[in-house]
This record gives sequence, structure tokens and C-alpha cells, in this order.
Amino acid sequence: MSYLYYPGCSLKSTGRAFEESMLAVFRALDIPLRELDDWNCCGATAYMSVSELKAFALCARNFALAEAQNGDDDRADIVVPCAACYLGLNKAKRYLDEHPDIRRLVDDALAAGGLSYHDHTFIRHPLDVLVNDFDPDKIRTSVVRPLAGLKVACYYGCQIVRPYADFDEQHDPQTMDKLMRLMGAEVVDWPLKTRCCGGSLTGTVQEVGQQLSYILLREAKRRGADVIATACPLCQFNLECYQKQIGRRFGNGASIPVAYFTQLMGLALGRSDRELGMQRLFVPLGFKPPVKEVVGGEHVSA
Amino acid sequence: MEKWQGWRKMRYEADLDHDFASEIASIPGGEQLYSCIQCGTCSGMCPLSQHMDYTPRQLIAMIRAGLKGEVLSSYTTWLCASCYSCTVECPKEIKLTDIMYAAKRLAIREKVYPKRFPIPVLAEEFFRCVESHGRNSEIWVLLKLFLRTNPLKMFKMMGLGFKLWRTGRISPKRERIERRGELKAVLKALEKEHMVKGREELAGAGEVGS
Amino acid sequence: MSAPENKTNGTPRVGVYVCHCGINISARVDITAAVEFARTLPYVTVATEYKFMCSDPGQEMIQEDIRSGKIDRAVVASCSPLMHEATFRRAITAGGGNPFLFQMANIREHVSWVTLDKAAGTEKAKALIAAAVERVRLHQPLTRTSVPVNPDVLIVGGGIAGIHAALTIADAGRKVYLVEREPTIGGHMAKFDKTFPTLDCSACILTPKMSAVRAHPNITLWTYSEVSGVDGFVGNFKVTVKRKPRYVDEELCVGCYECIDACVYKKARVSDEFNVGLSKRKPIYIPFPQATPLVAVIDPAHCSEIKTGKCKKPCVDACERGAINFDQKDEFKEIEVGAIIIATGFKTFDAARIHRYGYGRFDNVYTSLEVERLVNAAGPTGGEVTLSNGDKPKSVAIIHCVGSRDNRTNKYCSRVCCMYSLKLAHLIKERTEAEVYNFYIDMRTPGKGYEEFYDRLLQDNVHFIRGRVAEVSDWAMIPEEEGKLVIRAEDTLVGAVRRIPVDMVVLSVGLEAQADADDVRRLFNISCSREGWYLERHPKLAPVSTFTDGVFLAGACQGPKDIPDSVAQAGAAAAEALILVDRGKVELEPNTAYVNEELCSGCRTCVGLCPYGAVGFNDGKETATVNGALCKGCGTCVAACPSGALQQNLFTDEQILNEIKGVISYV
Amino acid sequence: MSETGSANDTFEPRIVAFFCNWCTYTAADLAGTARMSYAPNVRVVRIMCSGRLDPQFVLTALRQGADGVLIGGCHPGDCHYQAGNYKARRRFTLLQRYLEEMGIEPERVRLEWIAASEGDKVQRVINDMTATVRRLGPLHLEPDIIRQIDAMPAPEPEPAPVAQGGTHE
Repeated sequence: MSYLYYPGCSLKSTGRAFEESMLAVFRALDIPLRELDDWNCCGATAYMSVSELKAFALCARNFALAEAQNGDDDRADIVVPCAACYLGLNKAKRYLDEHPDIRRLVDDALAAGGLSYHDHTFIRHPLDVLVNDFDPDKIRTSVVRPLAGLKVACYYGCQIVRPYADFDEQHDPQTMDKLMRLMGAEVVDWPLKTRCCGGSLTGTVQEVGQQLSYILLREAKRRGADVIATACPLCQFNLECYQKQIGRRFGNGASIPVAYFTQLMGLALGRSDRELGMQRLFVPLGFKPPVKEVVGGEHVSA
Repeated sequence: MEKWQGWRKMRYEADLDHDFASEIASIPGGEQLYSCIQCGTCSGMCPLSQHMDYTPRQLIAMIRAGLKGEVLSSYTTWLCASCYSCTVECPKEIKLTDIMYAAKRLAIREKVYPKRFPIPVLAEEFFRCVESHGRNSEIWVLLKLFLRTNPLKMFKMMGLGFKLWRTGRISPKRERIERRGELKAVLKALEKEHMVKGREELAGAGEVGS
Repeated sequence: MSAPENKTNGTPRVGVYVCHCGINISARVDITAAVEFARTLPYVTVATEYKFMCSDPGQEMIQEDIRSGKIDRAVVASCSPLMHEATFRRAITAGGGNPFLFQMANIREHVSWVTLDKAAGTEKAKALIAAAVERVRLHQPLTRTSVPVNPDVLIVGGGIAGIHAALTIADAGRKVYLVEREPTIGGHMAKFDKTFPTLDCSACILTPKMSAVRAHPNITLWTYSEVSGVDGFVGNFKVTVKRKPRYVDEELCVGCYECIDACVYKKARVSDEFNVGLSKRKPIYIPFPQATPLVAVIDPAHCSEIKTGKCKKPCVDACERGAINFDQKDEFKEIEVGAIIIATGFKTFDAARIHRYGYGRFDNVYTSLEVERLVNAAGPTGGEVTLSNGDKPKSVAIIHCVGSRDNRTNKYCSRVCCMYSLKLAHLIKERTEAEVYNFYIDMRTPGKGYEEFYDRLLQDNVHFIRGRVAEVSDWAMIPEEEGKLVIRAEDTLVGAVRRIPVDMVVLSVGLEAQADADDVRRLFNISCSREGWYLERHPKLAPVSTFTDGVFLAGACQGPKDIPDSVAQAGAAAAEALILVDRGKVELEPNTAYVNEELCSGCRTCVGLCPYGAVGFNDGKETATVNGALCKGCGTCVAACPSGALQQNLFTDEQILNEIKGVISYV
Repeated sequence: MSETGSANDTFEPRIVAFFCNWCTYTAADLAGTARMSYAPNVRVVRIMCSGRLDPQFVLTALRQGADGVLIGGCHPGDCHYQAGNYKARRRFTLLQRYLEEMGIEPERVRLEWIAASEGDKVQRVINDMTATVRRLGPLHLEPDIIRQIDAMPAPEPEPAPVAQGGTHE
């Protein structure tokens, strides 16, 4: 099975390390992935506050492109790492499906651009693909440097599991936990897995947004986590990049490494720090997984 | 505590907008509005309600009562981070997040959102950027945002900006798609005056007040 | 086809009576137009209207027209025949006519209540009236046959409803079979400590009734038993009851507990159903000290003798009366009864389904039923309300509507939770002096003395917060919350979200239909509502009857109910059953099948079809035969008859074909 | 045949329904008490059990001018008379073949299981059926088809039944 890859704007800038590490992980597991040609913004949150209809059209264009690029395959699976994009595209797909009025307008609009959408597109999050499409043993056997002794707080954020929790349990999601355990890490039990990190408020109304991030950081530390694993560029940015300001605002006890779950997986799969964009982290992970076995140079090229 | 400014809490029927509720209920996702039992689950779930001028539950009550002015000029909708906690837990399956969006769109269209409040401004800038380039370039959007709301903030953020630049997480380069003409054509087709004949009656779909 | 020569004297004279039903019908049907139309129909000699045809004056109109010879048969266009057919048939009989020369046109349930446009409603009403007229003119005068009623009554379920119904009927001198699935009767009420709003001790009012059941000469009590088969019909049901083996002889056991003390399992290890898992019992046990019958029972899933066959069986030696008997097998009892009362009760909502309330994740989150046992002096803690670590709670939150009023679980209000939550609030405060917080959506206290009880709690300064709890969590925002369960909810009356740290959380779970409600429904051939509650024949006028004659409902199996309502309904069901059995006979609807021997080709197509064996074959005459006593009037054989020799009274081919013609060819 | 496909918005189809007394007829009553409004095009004939449905009833309805026929019975396993609805289903399948031979669109005749509690299903099915038949347009039976139907063995004039069950005076 081959997948198309929709980066979304953030994975090309603040979330670059997510893109780098996810591609590395997919390479390590030989999962073919092709970037969607000329993809456009998903019309998430901010855009949708101005025009929902156009937001849907933006998504629909991506669907049309995907189906075109996929040729006559009966389904185009788009892997969407960014939570906001994942939700935006998913929502558009559903609304186009459930509201014929919207569908008609959007179809007309696509036609105006010489495009068409045939409901063959499926929106998949990397967590979904890695856990539900692949044999865990195959992944386990690819682990060359188990994350032994690393305590991870798995943070899913909101928009991956809500409101469309179709690939994981909504209140207590498990896919990332599974992956982290497969990597040999220890998953700490914490109740804030899906609590909001503040979203774009951390930048706009900082005193409000950053407090939400603070709650997460502090609780993760309390539960004895060494690192918070995230699955969303905005969550990662909020939880990591504002730690200084958060410390100043709400007192310390809030400094903890925040990495993408794909970065942690990459480490276990023996990819190099550079390949995984570790150097882009503000708060260094400060953990080196011990080598499990002697492996060919191309594995531990770090 | 705000000091008393001689306001009156009395609401005369004549002051209320009795079509407001049905206007909101008519948007996709607004269907369930009328079944609200005011249980407050939404407000309790909401991680931001503590910072809102009206809790989500109150907002629903105000929409149904027709307090259009207060709803559209409130901070509540803009503080919604769309985490969908309310939507998934509402016992009556009211899609509050979608209703918040609907209110935001109305507020922007009618230019009644709180002035100099960064969130709606961000929304507008983000929208413009994507309209013309097909993608979002964070740095430019943020620049515009600070200029329009609080230029001083820019200096506050410089340290962070520098660090992001050093770690290669932002660049001044404009992100844009190849076939911008194609995208423009698509988006234009959704503006009423350019709509395919006979579609005007659908123009309401997915848009409040458009 | 041409109208046949009619067998009543002269040509049929049809009277059509259109009912306004207040404005229920007239709002959507132009009554005058309908009457005018009826006048134009063949054989119609009288067509008129009235506000309420079912009222005495309305019925009198029909009777008068019969007496004066204006009509010999009638069509009433009003509500559903399931509602008033019996009423009007009686009226016609009283007027000297034959009750079966009558047909109803359902222009309320099927027209005025479901049609928005009055013009369209009027047209549809006309069509239905035409159909009724076309049909009724072919009706034959019929007489009912009646069959004797077996005077005994079966009651399924030994909760308070079943117990009360059993005692009522038994006291009236009728024989009752009371069948209970559990080893003891008593149901949920036996688990409660106090009852609202009077706070009288549940056991004190229930256990006397339980022993009365045991002692009553007219009651045969079969616990640990289930109905496995039901056959027959009103007045003459044949029921099979499966008695599960208790491995203890009910006649010999005196409930002395010796066997239990002697059991090889010195420590009790099995989760105790009666204490909803809050305590342990042994494989051989007596559910609780007032269990009725007070007889030990062995749970085969855990008894080592039954599992391995290698037990020393000290229980056997311990029993002086030799009551223990491992050879017991399922025993099937065949009984015949005239009436059946179903009182199978409810189950409570599974709190674990609502993840955010933490049931099963946090030690000190309990369901209301568990707390009923905790506050019960005879319960696992002897009436002490304690936390998992044995301490007394200093603060307790009671969350209402758990699983109720929620589209994702149960849409309905469970009706008893507000009151029992108030009761528990009172008892908890009484036992622990803790701060008690009630979180409610709407406080529902309709009932005698209920609002007064609420007021009393308000006086007791129990806290009431109007808001549905969003989450029960274990992470602290401030030092005061450390190590506590934190309730997050909007105080909707203040308009602010509150975080309240508590030691203990009580989930007021709603009521649900029994898990096997659907199987039981099939067994007794009755209907369920969407939610699985048994469907009463009419929500107002036949609240304890079902669509199956002779089968009645009592208690919460029909919908959430508190004890007073369950008992009242049980009394009503008992009365209905008594009316039936005391009448001594049931008149059968004469809609049975019959054979026209001249036409019967003897093809035997019909013979195999009848599920009741009513259709036989006369080898001498080479024709099919129908035993009217066995025939239930489904008409399946009639539809199958290739030669039209089989017909069904009230549903002959002609009558139906005429009805079809009438419903389609006039309007 | 009939003007298939020709979407006909002004055409008001007339549909005859045969509802069994215990489930579907009761459900229709429930829809009434719950005030669930639906299309006025369906007119109900009550039979005790869907097992009583003689295929001839359906043909006669169409012959008499109905544009469609709806049959409602208890869900499989719920029949008040144990198995009448299974018999109905068997006859319905045969009938469907016969209708096709006669060139009558099968959608015009529909069998639905509707339980006593499913008032909302009555509403849904009736609206849906009305829309379907409206789309199909009025039913026109060719003369030879009409001859076929009329040729079917019509029951003889009612004879006096033997005195069993219900007896005649």
C-alpha cells in the first residue's frame, strides 16, 4: 500500500523536525510515501473563522489533486501529520459527504478550476497508519536502539481524536502509547493526553494560552516523565518554545523536553539525530538510547 | 471589578433579534441548537471558559434569546481554541465548536468583533495570506498581526524569533503554491456574484449571513 | 365484483358517523365535507357527525338509528379501532344490532394527527370512509364463542412489584405461581437501606411481605427459576418453567449456615452479587439473612466438587438433614395459567461507559447502588460509609443523571435518581457529617412529600450545584486539591466553572431495561419500546395491559418507576388479572377461519401452514377442516387456499377486496 | 407500462398499504399519537397478520388504480402468530417476479418489517415510498395485463360458513 503525504504549512517551517523525523521513520520501515504535488493550505481554524465554504473548497482541491495524482487507484490515502490539517481535511470530507448543498457549491467551484473530487480520498494520521496498517512485530524487529529507561508522556492533543476519533479511543487514546512501548520506552500514566495545549492562543493571548501549556508541562513532570511526545506541530511548538516565558509567568517546574513521537521512534530505529531534526529542539532531549546490537554503519550513521 | 457604568440589565423583546437563533441553527452543525438543556457540560469541559466573558452555555442561551449584539461582540467565540471537548461531550449532540465558528464569521462579516483583539485580526491576515498564496507563511502573518494590534509585542517576540530562525524553524521566504490561478478560480466561484446560475439559493450553505 | 345478496334481512343499510374528536380530527379534516361524501356512497342510509362519538350521546345516536330501523350496520370514522372498536361494538349490541356489522375508519391516528394539509387530510379521510362502507356492507352477523379461563396466575419476577401482585391475587383466593430468576425474592428493594421520602427502613417494610409470600397457601414460589416456554392464549396459557439446580434440597434445608461454615473454602473469595461486589461470599451461600426462601445455594462456577469432583465435601457432612444433593439437574415444570403478570424489573446503567467520571479508574468513585449497600446496616461495612482506605469521607459529590438524558447513552430521564440522590445525600451526611455536593441538571421531585424532602435537604445545608459534571479527575491545580478527586462543573446558576475537591464520588446511575428484555419479550409475545421497556397497550387507558390479551405488566419493566408507583401498578395488574380469571371465560374474537367444503379441492396446501394445528383434513370427505377453538385468526391458511374455499370471518377475501376497491376507487 | 424516471413533482400517487394488526398498524397508531406528520398518499387496510396477504389483494389494488402497494408486518421472529410474516415474505418474493414479468417496476410494491414501537419508521417508510412512486409516475397497466389480473380466480360469492369459531346467527 502506498501513501500520499500532505505536509501542511507548519511542517515546512516551525514543524520541520516533524517532517524530517516522520519521513525518516517511514523510510526506516520502508513505507512508500509521495508528497502531494502543489498541495494548498487546509483552511484550518483561523481561515475557517472567516469562510467555512472556502475552507471546504481548499480541502476539496487537495482531495482532487490527491485523486488525480493517485491515477485510477480506487482510494487515495493521504497521510496528514499536522493535527489541525488532519481535522480540517477530515471535517471537510465529512461535510461534503453529509451536506449536499455544500457539496454542489464546492463541486461547481472545483469545476471552475478544472478539478473534480470523487470521494476516493481518505485522511490518515501517521499514528493511524503505523498502528493500524502495519504488523507491530515488523516494527518491533526494526528497533535497533530500544528507548530503555526513557519515561514518555504521550500527548495526543485535541484535534487528532476529537471530534472524529475514528482510529483511536477518544477519551483514552492508545496508538502512541503502543508505539512508544514497541520502541522500548516506558509510558507514564497521565490524564491530560487530549487536553488542549492552548492552540494559537499561546501566541495571540499569551497569558491565557500559555497557562494551558503550563498545566500540561507541570503535570507531565509530576507524573515523572522525562519527555513529552507530541503528534502535532502546534502542540510541540507551544509546549517547547514558550517554556522560558511560561516559567517566567507561572513559576518553574515547567521545563521538560518535548519531542515528536516520530523523533523518538527514529532514535529507536537507529536513525541519526540530524536525520530526525533533533538539533532543532530548544530543550535537548538529553537521552541516548544504548545500542542493542552491532549494526551496519548506514543504521547508526549518527 | 468593573465599576458601575449605569448599564441596564432589562431586556425588552423589542431589543432582541428573534431571527438570530434560526440563523445560527440553519448552519451545518447548528441543527441541534434548540435542544440545549443548559446543563453546562460544555462550559465544564472547556479549558478556556474560565477566561471567557460568557461561558459557552450562556452563549447558547443568549443566541436562543436573540442577544445578537452581545454574542457577536463577545470574547467567548474568539477564545475558543476549537479543541472540540464541548462538541464531543454535549448530551444533546450540539456542535458548539461549529456554532462558535458561525458566530465568528458573522462577527467578522459585520465587523463587530472586539477591536484590537489579536485573534480575529490573525484570522483575517491568515485568510488574506492563503487567498493570495495558497499557503500560510507564519512569519509574515505574525508581522501583520503585531503591526495591527500591538507593535511593541514584536520586540518581545524577537528573542523567540531569532531562536526559531537559528534552528531553521522559520524563514522569511514566502510559501506559495504553483497553480495559484487555479486556486483563485476555485475560491472565486464561491463568491455569490460569481456563483454558477441557480446556485444562489444555496449560498447560505456553510456560511452564516453570506 | 358484484355485491352479493346480503344475508341480513333486505339490503344493507349503513350508517356513517364522523367524529370531530373535539378538534383532534376536525382541525385537519373537513367533517361536513366528509359527511356529505358519505351520503353519496352506496347503501348509506344515514350519514352524520358528532363532537365525541365515543361519548354516551354519540353512542346513543347509533343505537337510536338501529332501533328505528334506519340502519342495520354502522361505520364510525374516528380514532383507531385498537382504541374504541370494543366501545362501539358494545353500543351496537345495546342498540339491538349485531356487534360485527360494524367497521371503523381510523381518521385520527392515520389522518388528522399525521397530515398537515387539511385538504389532503379530508381526501384521505373520505377514502378510508368509502373503504369502511364498501367493506361493512358485506359483513355477516357473527356470535362470539367463549372458552373457559384457567383460574391460576403466573407472575414473573419476585421484586416488590411481583411480590405485591402475588399477595394481592393470592389473598383474593386465586392460585399464584411466582417465578424468580435469583435464589431469593426481594429484587432491588431488598438491597436498599431506607426508602424516600419517608426514610422508613426498606427491609422493615419488605421482609414481612417476603415471608408472607413464602407462607401463603395460594402461592407456589419458584426461585432460581426461569420461564423457558410459553404456549396457548388468553385464559389458557401453557408455561414451562426451568428450575435451575441449587444442589441443596429446598424442602430439607433450614438455612442454618452449617454447610457454609464447613465449606473447604475457609475464606470467602467469590464476589457477592447481593452486595454488588463490595464483599465476598463462598461457593455455597445464602444471599442475605432475610433471603426468601432461606435456603443455601451452590454456585457451580466456583464449587470445587462441581468443577473437579474431587472435593472432600465437608458441607455434606455438616448438614444434619442431608439437604445437599450434587445430583440435582435442571427440572422443567409444566403449568397452565389463565393470566400472566410480567414484573421483571430493571438493571442499573453501567457507569464505566462514561470514562470521564472515572468509575473503575478511581477507587473512591462509587455507583449509587454500591452506596445503597454501604449505608445499609446489613451491608458489607455495617452501615459505615468509608473510603477504600477505611477513612470516613470529609466531602462527597453526588452526580445526577449518569447515563440519563444523554443522546449518547439513554435519552430518557430515569425518574428516580433525583429522589434517591437526595436520600443518599441525607444518609451520607447523617453517617459521616461530610460536606455533600449534589450536581444536577434539573431537580425533579414530583410526588407526594418529595418536594418537601428536597426542602428538608436544603435546610440540612447540603450543597446543590446546578450543572452537569464535566469531569472527575485526579490532577491538582492548587495545593488544596492534592490527593483528592476533583470535580469540574459549571455552576450554571452562578455562570462560573468550579473545581471542587472531594474524597468520594457517587454516580447516580439511571435505570435500564434488563439485558434479556428482548428474549423475554419474544417469549411472551409482547412489544418493547426503543429503549427495551415493555410496551403497554395504551399509555393512559391501558397502562398495565399489553397487546397480548392475558399478559399484564407491573413495575419497572414497563419504564423507570419508584417503589410507590411499582406497587400501585402491581395492584392494578393484579386487579386486571383477577377480572380475567374471575370472569371465568373469555369471549374470542370470531375472526376464525372456516372451510367451504363445496369449493375445497382437498389439495392440503393449508394443512401444514397452521402453527396451532387448527387446520386438519377429513379423509372421508377429502376436505380440509378448521378447529375454531384452536384457530387464532391470522388468516395465513386463507391466503394460501388456491380455490378460495378457506375464508376468515371478518376478513373474507370479498370483504378485503371490497375494502381495497373502496379505499382507492372513490377518491 | 409507466413513465419511468420522469420526475413528476405535481403527481400525487395513491398507495394502498396492508398493515398487520399487531406490529405495523400499531406503529402507525403510535406515529399518530406522536404527531409524526407524513405524506397523505398512503391508505391503510388492516389485516390481522401479514400472512393473510393474498397476492391477489396487491394486484387488485394496482388494478383498481393504486400506483403502489406497501406491505407491513412484524420483524422476523416477532410475528404475533409465530411465522405468518415468513409466509408473507415468501409470497412477496414470488409476487415480485410476477410483477416484473408484467412489466411493473418492483419498487412499486414494497415489504417492510415495522415493530409496534417504530412509529418513526412508519413515517420514514411512507415518505420514502411516496417519493419513490412519485418519481416512477402514475402506473399505467396495458389492457392485456388488466385482462390477466381480471382472469385470476375471483372468490365465489360468500357461502354460508360452517358453524365454527365465529358462527352466523
